[in-house]
Amino acid sequence: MTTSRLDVDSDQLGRDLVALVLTVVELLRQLMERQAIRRIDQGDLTDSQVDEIGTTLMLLDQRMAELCDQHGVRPEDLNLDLGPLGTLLPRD
Amino acid sequence: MTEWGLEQASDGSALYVFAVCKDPEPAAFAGLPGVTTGERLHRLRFGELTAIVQSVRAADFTDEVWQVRMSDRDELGRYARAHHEVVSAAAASCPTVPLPLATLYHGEKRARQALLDETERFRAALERTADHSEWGVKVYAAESPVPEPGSDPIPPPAPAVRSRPAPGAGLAYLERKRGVQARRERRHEDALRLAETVDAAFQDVAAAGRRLRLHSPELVEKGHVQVLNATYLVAKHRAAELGALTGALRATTGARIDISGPWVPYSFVGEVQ
Amino acid sequence: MTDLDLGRDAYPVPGPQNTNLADILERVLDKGIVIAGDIKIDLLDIELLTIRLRLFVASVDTAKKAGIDWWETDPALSSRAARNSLQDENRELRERLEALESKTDEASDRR
Amino acid sequence: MERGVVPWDSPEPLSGPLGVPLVDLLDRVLATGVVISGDLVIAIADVPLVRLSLHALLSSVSERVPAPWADGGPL
Repeated sequence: MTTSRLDVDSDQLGRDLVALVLTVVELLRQLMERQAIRRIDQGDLTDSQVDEIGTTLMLLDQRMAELCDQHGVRPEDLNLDLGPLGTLLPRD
Repeated sequence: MTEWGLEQASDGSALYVFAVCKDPEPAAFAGLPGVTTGERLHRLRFGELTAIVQSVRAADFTDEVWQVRMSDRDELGRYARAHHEVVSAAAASCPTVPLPLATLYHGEKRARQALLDETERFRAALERTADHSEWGVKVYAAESPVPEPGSDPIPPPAPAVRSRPAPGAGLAYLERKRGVQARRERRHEDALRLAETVDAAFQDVAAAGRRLRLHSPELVEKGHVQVLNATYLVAKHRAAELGALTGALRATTGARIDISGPWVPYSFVGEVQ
Repeated sequence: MTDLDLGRDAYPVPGPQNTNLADILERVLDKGIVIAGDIKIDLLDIELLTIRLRLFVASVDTAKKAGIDWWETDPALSSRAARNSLQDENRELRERLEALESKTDEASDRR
Repeated sequence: MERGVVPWDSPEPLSGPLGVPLVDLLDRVLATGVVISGDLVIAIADVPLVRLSLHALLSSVSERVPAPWADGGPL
């Protein structure tokens, strides 16, 4: 195996770490959003519950956008390319 | 680490094998450079078949060297084209079974023995691909970004002014997200259906068909997504139908369909499951 | 990409130069006829960390068919199981209560 | 060292769903509900160091797989 030296420059590492954390958060956020939509489709929730869920998800979405802005992370940076498996998040 | 078995050629040479044919015309490939310099391509008879081979410096074709070569796009391209050039020349002169890139043996004796063991499978492959050629078909769908109707992506409000959102805002948000998801899924189903349609049409004309791994998005032109990457074994006398078939499919599906060929039947010489 | 033009005779083979590399690589790197070359190209050989994994993953329905439903029968995990075990406890309590009451009746008759 | 002779072959192309992002796959897995039970042994140089034995039910909440306590209960 050819071994190559991994040279790390710290602020890039910091940004990558933030991006990784945000990626995990974004994955969970999108997963919960899809699960919420499925649950609402079952129709056993009251309108106010649905609205409450929607509002929470919307605020989370906004908060996520703010966090990305603050750390100079573009949304597509959060999307990981998993090679033959495709991507982690939708591309659009 | 190359295993230096007993039968390793004393002069540090190894034998690169390009293809196996019935009785190739030496003139067809003799002048080609092959994968190294200063060594002529020549024939190696084994039983009733003949391999097209080239003697190479073993040190240039070890495991490590190949790994480095594989990671350098230009080097990989150079060796792939050299290999393909020899295989294509042989195929132009007689039915040919191409071997995968980097098939190497320690020497002629070892090669002959290994190839002899496979004679049965070479004969079967030659029979199956005789009078056929391979055609590659790639289908692309336009990747229209899923537009967010109405408001553009929600501008993040300034943290200080964020108050409780109006009631019903949550409902609207969810409806919009549901719409985005539904459109994405529909686009995905359309792509699958398009791939099935084109594949079925070519399977009708072809003797066999195989689906190759889809190209990753970077390789594909901006704004397009590859939905089908397939290759088909088509009898020569039916090759003429492919032009009209491709034209008709382009018209009915509106998708971009690239067809390449005729190829040496690389993808149809393996085991027949 | 040379577009398909069928003017040429049916068995020309496209020169390797004008064919795009991806098409060539997909073919020359393909399994093709599997014969063992003497040199093994080995891209990944990580011996250090071995993860031995024996996992049974099945959808809920298949699991139930296979008789695996611990999440339904485990009171801590499932509300239905919890209710059932509650009902069992109640029944037991009632039975014990009745037994006690009948004993006290006997005692009072004998006095 | 006798090196096993392995034919040169490329892995069969993954015929995974065309371009479906992993998050959608996870969403569908949860919707179907999946049961995972098994053992995981992490060893370094053949010395088993960590053992994880798990029984997990991963599923969306639905009438088929209800939440173990009333909605709004503790997480």
